[in-house]
Amino acid sequence: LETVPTIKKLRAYAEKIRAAEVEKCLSKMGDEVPKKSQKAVDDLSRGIVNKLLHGPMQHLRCDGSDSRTLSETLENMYALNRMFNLET
Amino acid sequence: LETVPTIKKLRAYAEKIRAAEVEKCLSKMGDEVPKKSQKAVDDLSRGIVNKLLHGPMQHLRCDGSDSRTLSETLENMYALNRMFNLET
Amino acid sequence: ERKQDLISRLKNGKNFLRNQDLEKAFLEFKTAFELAQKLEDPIEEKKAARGLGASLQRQGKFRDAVKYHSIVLEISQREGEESGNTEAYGAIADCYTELGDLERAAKYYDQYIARLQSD
Amino acid sequence: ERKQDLISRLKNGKNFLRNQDLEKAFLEFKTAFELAQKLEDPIEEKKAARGLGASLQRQGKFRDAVKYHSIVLEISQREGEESGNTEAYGAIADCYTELGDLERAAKYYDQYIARLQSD
Repeated sequence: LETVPTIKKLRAYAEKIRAAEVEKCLSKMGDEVPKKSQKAVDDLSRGIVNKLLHGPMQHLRCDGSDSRTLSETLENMYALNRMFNLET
Repeated sequence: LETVPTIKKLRAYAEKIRAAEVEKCLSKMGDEVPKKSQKAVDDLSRGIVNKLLHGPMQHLRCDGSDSRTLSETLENMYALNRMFNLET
Repeated sequence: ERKQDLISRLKNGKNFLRNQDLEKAFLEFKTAFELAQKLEDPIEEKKAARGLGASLQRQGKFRDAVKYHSIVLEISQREGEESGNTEAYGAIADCYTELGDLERAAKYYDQYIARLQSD
Repeated sequence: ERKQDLISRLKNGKNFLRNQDLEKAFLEFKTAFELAQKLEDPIEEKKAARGLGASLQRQGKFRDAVKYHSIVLEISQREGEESGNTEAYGAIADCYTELGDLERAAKYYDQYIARLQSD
Protein backbone atom coordinates (compact mmCIF):
# COMPACT_ATOMS: atom_id res chain seq x y z
CA LEU A 1 0.00 0.00 0.00
CA GLU A 2 3.00 2.31 0.42
CA THR A 3 3.24 2.49 -3.35
CA VAL A 4 -0.30 3.83 -3.90
CA PRO A 5 0.68 7.53 -3.77
CA THR A 6 3.42 6.86 -6.34
CA ILE A 7 0.87 5.35 -8.71
CA LYS A 8 -1.23 8.50 -8.38
CA LYS A 9 1.73 10.81 -8.96
CA LEU A 10 3.02 8.87 -11.94
CA ARG A 11 -0.45 8.95 -13.51
CA ALA A 12 -0.64 12.71 -12.99
CA TYR A 13 2.86 13.20 -14.40
CA ALA A 14 2.00 11.31 -17.60
CA GLU A 15 -1.43 12.92 -17.96
CA LYS A 16 0.09 16.38 -17.89
CA ILE A 17 2.45 15.49 -20.74
CA ARG A 18 -0.34 13.78 -22.68
CA ALA A 19 -2.81 16.65 -22.42
CA ALA A 20 -0.20 19.26 -23.44
CA GLU A 21 0.92 17.27 -26.48
CA VAL A 22 -2.65 16.57 -27.62
CA GLU A 23 -3.49 20.24 -27.43
CA LYS A 24 -0.39 21.11 -29.48
CA CYS A 25 -1.27 18.45 -32.04
CA LEU A 26 -4.88 19.56 -32.49
CA SER A 27 -3.88 23.18 -32.88
CA LYS A 28 -1.38 22.18 -35.59
CA MET A 29 -4.10 20.24 -37.40
CA GLY A 30 -6.12 23.39 -37.94
CA ASP A 31 -9.58 24.65 -37.11
CA GLU A 32 -11.80 22.04 -38.68
CA VAL A 33 -10.56 18.72 -37.37
CA PRO A 34 -13.22 16.03 -37.97
CA LYS A 35 -14.56 14.43 -34.78
CA LYS A 36 -13.30 11.05 -35.97
CA SER A 37 -9.75 12.39 -36.19
CA GLN A 38 -10.01 14.08 -32.79
CA LYS A 39 -11.01 10.76 -31.28
CA ALA A 40 -8.20 8.94 -33.12
CA VAL A 41 -5.66 11.44 -31.77
CA ASP A 42 -7.05 11.12 -28.25
CA ASP A 43 -6.96 7.32 -28.47
CA LEU A 44 -3.40 7.47 -29.81
CA SER A 45 -2.20 9.57 -26.92
CA ARG A 46 -3.91 7.38 -24.32
CA GLY A 47 -2.71 4.21 -26.06
CA ILE A 48 0.95 5.26 -25.93
CA VAL A 49 0.80 6.51 -22.34
CA ASN A 50 -1.14 3.51 -21.02
CA LYS A 51 1.04 0.94 -22.74
CA LEU A 52 4.23 2.65 -21.58
CA LEU A 53 2.97 2.91 -18.00
CA HIS A 54 1.71 -0.65 -17.84
CA GLY A 55 5.03 -2.22 -16.85
CA PRO A 56 5.96 0.28 -14.12
CA MET A 57 2.41 0.36 -12.72
CA GLN A 58 2.24 -3.42 -12.55
CA HIS A 59 5.56 -3.50 -10.74
CA LEU A 60 4.28 -1.06 -8.14
CA ARG A 61 1.63 -3.55 -7.08
CA CYS A 62 2.58 -6.48 -4.91
CA ASP A 63 -0.36 -8.66 -4.06
CA GLY A 64 1.63 -11.33 -2.28
CA SER A 65 0.40 -14.06 -4.60
CA ASP A 66 3.12 -13.72 -7.20
CA SER A 67 6.89 -13.89 -7.01
CA ARG A 68 7.29 -10.14 -6.74
CA THR A 69 8.48 -9.44 -3.23
CA LEU A 70 7.68 -6.43 -1.15
CA SER A 71 11.28 -5.26 -1.11
CA GLU A 72 11.54 -5.45 -4.90
CA THR A 73 8.31 -3.48 -5.23
CA LEU A 74 9.66 -0.82 -2.92
CA GLU A 75 12.88 -0.63 -4.91
CA ASN A 76 10.81 -0.07 -8.04
CA MET A 77 8.98 2.70 -6.24
CA TYR A 78 12.19 4.42 -5.11
CA ALA A 79 13.58 4.24 -8.64
CA LEU A 80 10.39 5.69 -10.16
CA ASN A 81 10.28 8.46 -7.57
CA ARG A 82 13.86 9.36 -8.47
CA MET A 83 13.51 9.05 -12.22
CA PHE A 84 10.26 10.99 -12.54
CA ASN A 85 11.05 13.33 -9.69
CA LEU A 86 7.77 12.44 -7.99
CA GLU A 87 8.61 13.37 -4.41
CA THR A 88 8.38 17.12 -4.84
CA LEU B 1 28.69 2.40 -19.39
CA GLU B 2 26.93 -0.71 -18.09
CA THR B 3 23.64 1.06 -18.59
CA VAL B 4 24.10 1.72 -22.32
CA PRO B 5 22.40 -1.51 -23.49
CA THR B 6 19.41 -0.69 -21.28
CA ILE B 7 19.06 2.69 -22.96
CA LYS B 8 18.99 0.96 -26.32
CA LYS B 9 16.41 -1.62 -25.20
CA LEU B 10 14.16 0.95 -23.56
CA ARG B 11 14.24 3.05 -26.73
CA ALA B 12 13.31 0.03 -28.83
CA TYR B 13 10.52 -0.92 -26.41
CA ALA B 14 8.94 2.52 -26.61
CA GLU B 15 9.42 2.82 -30.38
CA LYS B 16 7.53 -0.42 -30.96
CA ILE B 17 4.56 0.88 -28.98
CA ARG B 18 4.73 4.28 -30.69
CA ALA B 19 4.86 2.91 -34.23
CA ALA B 20 1.95 0.52 -33.62
CA GLU B 21 -0.26 3.21 -32.12
CA VAL B 22 0.51 5.70 -34.89
CA GLU B 23 -0.39 3.16 -37.52
CA LYS B 24 -3.68 2.42 -35.75
CA CYS B 25 -4.43 6.14 -35.46
CA LEU B 26 -3.76 6.93 -39.12
CA SER B 27 -5.87 4.01 -40.30
CA LYS B 28 -8.76 5.26 -38.13
CA MET B 29 -8.41 8.73 -39.62
CA GLY B 30 -9.26 7.42 -43.09
CA ASP B 31 -7.62 7.37 -46.50
CA GLU B 32 -7.00 11.01 -47.20
CA VAL B 33 -5.16 12.35 -44.18
CA PRO B 34 -3.55 15.71 -45.03
CA LYS B 35 0.25 15.71 -44.77
CA LYS B 36 0.05 18.40 -42.11
CA SER B 37 -2.10 16.16 -39.93
CA GLN B 38 0.18 13.17 -40.49
CA LYS B 39 3.10 15.23 -39.29
CA ALA B 40 1.13 16.53 -36.30
CA VAL B 41 0.27 12.95 -35.31
CA ASP B 42 3.88 11.84 -35.72
CA ASP B 43 5.11 14.78 -33.66
CA LEU B 44 2.48 14.03 -31.00
CA SER B 45 3.60 10.43 -30.66
CA ARG B 46 7.29 11.36 -30.48
CA GLY B 47 6.56 14.20 -28.08
CA ILE B 48 4.78 11.95 -25.60
CA VAL B 49 7.35 9.15 -25.81
CA ASN B 50 10.37 11.44 -25.59
CA LYS B 51 9.03 13.46 -22.68
CA LEU B 52 8.04 10.32 -20.78
CA LEU B 53 11.43 8.70 -21.39
CA HIS B 54 13.43 11.79 -20.49
CA GLY B 55 13.51 11.14 -16.74
CA PRO B 56 14.44 7.46 -16.87
CA MET B 57 17.01 8.00 -19.63
CA GLN B 58 18.67 10.82 -17.74
CA HIS B 59 18.85 8.64 -14.64
CA LEU B 60 20.61 5.89 -16.58
CA ARG B 61 23.51 8.21 -17.25
CA CYS B 62 26.04 8.90 -14.56
CA ASP B 63 28.74 11.27 -15.64
CA GLY B 64 30.44 11.54 -12.28
CA SER B 65 30.05 15.29 -12.20
CA ASP B 66 26.64 15.37 -10.53
CA SER B 67 25.35 13.92 -7.32
CA ARG B 68 23.99 10.81 -8.99
CA THR B 69 26.13 7.96 -7.79
CA LEU B 70 27.04 4.90 -9.77
CA SER B 71 25.18 2.61 -7.40
CA GLU B 72 22.00 4.67 -7.70
CA THR B 73 22.30 4.62 -11.48
CA LEU B 74 22.64 0.85 -11.42
CA GLU B 75 19.59 0.54 -9.17
CA ASN B 76 17.64 2.59 -11.68
CA MET B 77 18.81 0.24 -14.40
CA TYR B 78 17.79 -2.88 -12.48
CA ALA B 79 14.37 -1.39 -11.80
CA LEU B 80 13.85 -0.44 -15.46
CA ASN B 81 14.99 -3.87 -16.62
CA ARG B 82 12.43 -5.44 -14.29
CA MET B 83 9.58 -3.06 -15.00
CA PHE B 84 9.89 -3.10 -18.79
CA ASN B 85 11.04 -6.70 -18.94
CA LEU B 86 14.12 -5.65 -20.92
CA GLU B 87 16.37 -8.61 -20.14
CA THR B 88 14.65 -11.12 -22.40
CA GLU C 1 -31.00 20.91 -32.09
CA ARG C 2 -30.39 19.14 -28.81
CA LYS C 3 -27.53 16.90 -29.98
CA GLN C 4 -25.66 19.99 -31.11
CA ASP C 5 -26.34 21.66 -27.77
CA LEU C 6 -25.01 18.57 -25.99
CA ILE C 7 -21.77 18.59 -28.02
CA SER C 8 -21.15 22.27 -27.36
CA ARG C 9 -21.89 21.90 -23.62
CA LEU C 10 -19.24 19.18 -23.43
CA LYS C 11 -16.80 21.36 -25.32
CA ASN C 12 -17.46 24.36 -23.08
CA GLY C 13 -17.07 22.16 -20.02
CA LYS C 14 -13.67 21.00 -21.24
CA ASN C 15 -12.53 24.56 -21.86
CA PHE C 16 -13.68 25.71 -18.42
CA LEU C 17 -11.91 22.72 -16.91
CA ARG C 18 -8.71 23.62 -18.71
CA ASN C 19 -8.92 27.17 -17.42
CA GLN C 20 -9.58 25.96 -13.87
CA ASP C 21 -13.03 27.54 -13.98
CA LEU C 22 -14.37 24.56 -12.09
CA GLU C 23 -17.85 25.67 -11.11
CA LYS C 24 -18.73 26.79 -14.62
CA ALA C 25 -17.32 23.51 -15.92
CA PHE C 26 -19.54 21.59 -13.51
CA LEU C 27 -22.66 23.41 -14.71
CA GLU C 28 -21.91 22.78 -18.39
CA PHE C 29 -21.26 19.09 -17.77
CA LYS C 30 -24.40 18.86 -15.64
CA THR C 31 -26.54 20.21 -18.48
CA ALA C 32 -24.74 17.92 -20.94
CA PHE C 33 -25.38 14.96 -18.65
CA GLU C 34 -29.10 15.61 -18.53
CA LEU C 35 -29.28 16.17 -22.28
CA ALA C 36 -27.41 12.92 -22.94
CA GLN C 37 -29.84 11.06 -20.71
CA LYS C 38 -32.82 12.49 -22.55
CA LEU C 39 -31.25 11.68 -25.91
CA GLU C 40 -30.31 8.19 -24.66
CA ASP C 41 -26.74 8.68 -25.83
CA PRO C 42 -24.59 6.58 -23.47
CA ILE C 43 -21.25 7.58 -25.01
CA GLU C 44 -21.82 11.28 -24.44
CA GLU C 45 -23.47 10.51 -21.09
CA LYS C 46 -20.19 8.92 -19.98
CA LYS C 47 -18.18 11.91 -21.20
CA ALA C 48 -20.40 14.23 -19.19
CA ALA C 49 -20.13 12.04 -16.09
CA ARG C 50 -16.35 12.00 -16.46
CA GLY C 51 -16.35 15.78 -16.75
CA LEU C 52 -18.51 16.13 -13.65
CA GLY C 53 -16.16 13.84 -11.76
CA ALA C 54 -13.11 15.79 -12.89
CA SER C 55 -14.67 19.16 -11.96
CA LEU C 56 -15.49 17.99 -8.44
CA GLN C 57 -12.14 16.25 -8.00
CA ARG C 58 -10.23 19.42 -8.79
CA GLN C 59 -12.34 21.28 -6.25
CA GLY C 60 -11.27 18.74 -3.63
CA LYS C 61 -14.75 17.20 -3.44
CA PHE C 62 -13.46 13.68 -3.71
CA ARG C 63 -16.50 11.79 -2.40
CA ASP C 64 -18.83 13.45 -4.89
CA ALA C 65 -16.26 12.95 -7.65
CA VAL C 66 -16.23 9.21 -6.94
CA LYS C 67 -20.01 9.13 -7.47
CA TYR C 68 -19.78 10.57 -10.97
CA HIS C 69 -16.75 8.55 -12.00
CA SER C 70 -18.65 5.47 -10.83
CA ILE C 71 -21.56 6.41 -13.09
CA VAL C 72 -19.18 5.90 -16.03
CA LEU C 73 -18.65 2.30 -14.88
CA GLU C 74 -22.40 1.80 -14.40
CA ILE C 75 -23.22 3.04 -17.88
CA SER C 76 -20.53 0.77 -19.33
CA GLN C 77 -22.04 -2.21 -17.56
CA ARG C 78 -25.56 -1.31 -18.64
CA GLU C 79 -24.52 -0.84 -22.27
CA GLY C 80 -21.92 -3.59 -22.52
CA GLU C 81 -19.41 -1.09 -23.86
CA GLU C 82 -16.24 -0.37 -21.94
CA SER C 83 -14.98 2.97 -23.29
CA GLY C 84 -13.76 5.29 -20.56
CA ASN C 85 -13.50 2.57 -17.92
CA THR C 86 -9.69 2.53 -17.62
CA GLU C 87 -9.71 6.26 -16.93
CA ALA C 88 -12.68 5.95 -14.52
CA TYR C 89 -10.96 3.25 -12.45
CA GLY C 90 -7.82 5.38 -12.31
CA ALA C 91 -9.70 8.52 -11.32
CA ILE C 92 -11.69 6.76 -8.57
CA ALA C 93 -8.45 5.35 -7.20
CA ASP C 94 -6.90 8.84 -7.25
CA CYS C 95 -9.85 10.12 -5.21
CA TYR C 96 -9.58 7.35 -2.61
CA THR C 97 -5.84 8.05 -2.35
CA GLU C 98 -6.66 11.68 -1.58
CA LEU C 99 -9.21 10.55 0.99
CA GLY C 100 -6.53 8.41 2.65
CA ASP C 101 -8.32 5.14 1.89
CA LEU C 102 -5.28 3.43 0.36
CA GLU C 103 -6.81 -0.02 0.65
CA ARG C 104 -9.74 0.88 -1.57
CA ALA C 105 -7.50 2.97 -3.87
CA ALA C 106 -5.30 -0.08 -4.44
CA LYS C 107 -8.29 -2.18 -5.52
CA TYR C 108 -9.31 0.39 -8.10
CA TYR C 109 -5.72 0.84 -9.32
CA ASP C 110 -5.56 -2.91 -9.87
CA GLN C 111 -8.58 -2.66 -12.16
CA TYR C 112 -6.95 0.31 -13.88
CA ILE C 113 -3.61 -1.46 -14.35
CA ALA C 114 -5.31 -4.59 -15.67
CA ARG C 115 -6.77 -2.46 -18.51
CA LEU C 116 -3.69 -0.44 -19.47
CA GLN C 117 -2.68 -2.76 -22.29
CA SER C 118 -6.08 -3.02 -23.92
CA ASP C 119 -7.36 -0.51 -26.44
CA GLU D 1 6.63 15.74 -61.41
CA ARG D 2 9.77 15.10 -59.43
CA LYS D 3 8.51 16.29 -56.04
CA GLN D 4 5.61 13.84 -56.33
CA ASP D 5 8.04 11.06 -57.27
CA LEU D 6 10.16 11.91 -54.22
CA ILE D 7 7.15 11.74 -51.88
CA SER D 8 6.04 8.39 -53.24
CA ARG D 9 9.57 6.94 -53.04
CA LEU D 10 9.70 7.88 -49.37
CA LYS D 11 6.30 6.31 -48.81
CA ASN D 12 7.29 3.10 -50.60
CA GLY D 13 10.53 2.96 -48.63
CA LYS D 14 8.57 3.22 -45.37
CA ASN D 15 6.24 0.42 -46.42
CA PHE D 16 9.11 -1.86 -47.45
CA LEU D 17 10.79 -1.10 -44.14
CA ARG D 18 7.65 -2.01 -42.25
CA ASN D 19 7.44 -5.31 -44.14
CA GLN D 20 11.13 -6.03 -43.47
CA ASP D 21 11.85 -5.85 -47.20
CA LEU D 22 15.09 -4.09 -46.41
CA GLU D 23 16.90 -4.12 -49.74
CA LYS D 24 13.91 -2.76 -51.62
CA ALA D 25 13.50 -0.14 -48.90
CA PHE D 26 17.14 0.87 -49.33
CA LEU D 27 16.72 1.34 -53.09
CA GLU D 28 13.59 3.50 -52.70
CA PHE D 29 15.26 5.69 -50.09
CA LYS D 30 18.39 5.94 -52.24
CA THR D 31 16.39 7.26 -55.19
CA ALA D 32 14.50 9.60 -52.87
CA PHE D 33 17.77 10.86 -51.43
CA GLU D 34 19.15 11.73 -54.87
CA LEU D 35 15.88 13.38 -55.90
CA ALA D 36 15.82 15.47 -52.73
CA GLN D 37 19.39 16.62 -53.38
CA LYS D 38 18.49 17.66 -56.92
CA LEU D 39 15.39 19.46 -55.70
CA GLU D 40 17.38 21.06 -52.87
CA ASP D 41 14.77 19.95 -50.35
CA PRO D 42 16.67 19.44 -47.08
CA ILE D 43 13.65 18.23 -45.05
CA GLU D 44 12.95 15.36 -47.44
CA GLU D 45 16.69 14.77 -47.85
CA LYS D 46 16.88 14.12 -44.12
CA LYS D 47 13.92 11.76 -44.22
CA ALA D 48 15.60 9.78 -47.00
CA ALA D 49 18.91 9.65 -45.11
CA ARG D 50 17.07 8.46 -42.02
CA GLY D 51 15.38 5.75 -44.08
CA LEU D 52 18.70 4.65 -45.57
CA GLY D 53 20.20 4.46 -42.10
CA ALA D 54 17.26 2.43 -40.79
CA SER D 55 17.38 0.01 -43.74
CA LEU D 56 21.08 -0.69 -43.23
CA GLN D 57 20.75 -0.89 -39.46
CA ARG D 58 18.11 -3.59 -39.69
CA GLN D 59 20.37 -5.54 -42.03
CA GLY D 60 23.08 -5.44 -39.37
CA LYS D 61 25.24 -3.05 -41.43
CA PHE D 62 25.84 -0.75 -38.50
CA ARG D 63 28.90 1.14 -39.79
CA ASP D 64 27.13 2.11 -43.01
CA ALA D 65 24.01 2.97 -41.05
CA VAL D 66 26.00 5.41 -38.92
CA LYS D 67 27.12 7.19 -42.09
CA TYR D 68 23.58 7.90 -43.23
CA HIS D 69 22.26 8.81 -39.79
CA SER D 70 25.20 11.23 -39.53
CA ILE D 71 24.14 12.84 -42.79
CA VAL D 72 20.93 13.90 -41.03
CA LEU D 73 23.04 15.78 -38.50
CA GLU D 74 25.17 17.34 -41.25
CA ILE D 75 22.12 18.59 -43.14
CA SER D 76 20.70 20.05 -39.94
CA GLN D 77 23.92 21.92 -39.31
CA ARG D 78 24.10 23.16 -42.88
CA GLU D 79 20.49 24.37 -42.86
CA GLY D 80 20.31 25.57 -39.27
CA GLU D 81 17.19 23.44 -38.74
CA GLU D 82 17.23 20.65 -36.19
CA SER D 83 14.32 18.38 -37.14
CA GLY D 84 15.19 14.69 -36.92
CA ASN D 85 18.33 15.25 -34.83
CA THR D 86 17.04 13.65 -31.62
CA GLU D 87 16.19 10.48 -33.51
CA ALA D 88 19.51 10.56 -35.41
CA TYR D 89 21.58 10.83 -32.22
CA GLY D 90 19.59 7.93 -30.74
CA ALA D 91 19.99 5.77 -33.82
CA ILE D 92 23.74 6.37 -34.09
CA ALA D 93 24.11 5.46 -30.43
CA ASP D 94 22.10 2.28 -31.03
CA CYS D 95 24.51 1.34 -33.83
CA TYR D 96 27.61 1.94 -31.71
CA THR D 97 26.02 -0.16 -28.95
CA GLU D 98 25.60 -2.99 -31.43
CA LEU D 99 29.22 -2.54 -32.53
CA GLY D 100 30.33 -2.84 -28.91
CA ASP D 101 31.67 0.71 -28.76
CA LEU D 102 29.82 1.65 -25.57
CA GLU D 103 32.00 4.68 -24.94
CA ARG D 104 31.01 6.32 -28.19
CA ALA D 105 27.41 5.12 -27.82
CA ALA D 106 27.20 6.87 -24.45
CA LYS D 107 28.30 10.16 -25.99
CA TYR D 108 25.59 10.02 -28.63
CA TYR D 109 22.97 8.94 -26.07
CA ASP D 110 23.88 12.01 -24.02
CA GLN D 111 23.11 14.19 -27.04
CA TYR D 112 19.88 12.26 -27.55
CA ILE D 113 18.81 12.57 -23.91
CA ALA D 114 19.60 16.28 -23.87
CA ARG D 115 17.04 16.74 -26.65
CA LEU D 116 14.20 14.56 -25.33
CA GLN D 117 12.34 17.43 -23.70
CA SER D 118 12.50 19.82 -26.63
CA ASP D 119 9.95 19.77 -29.44
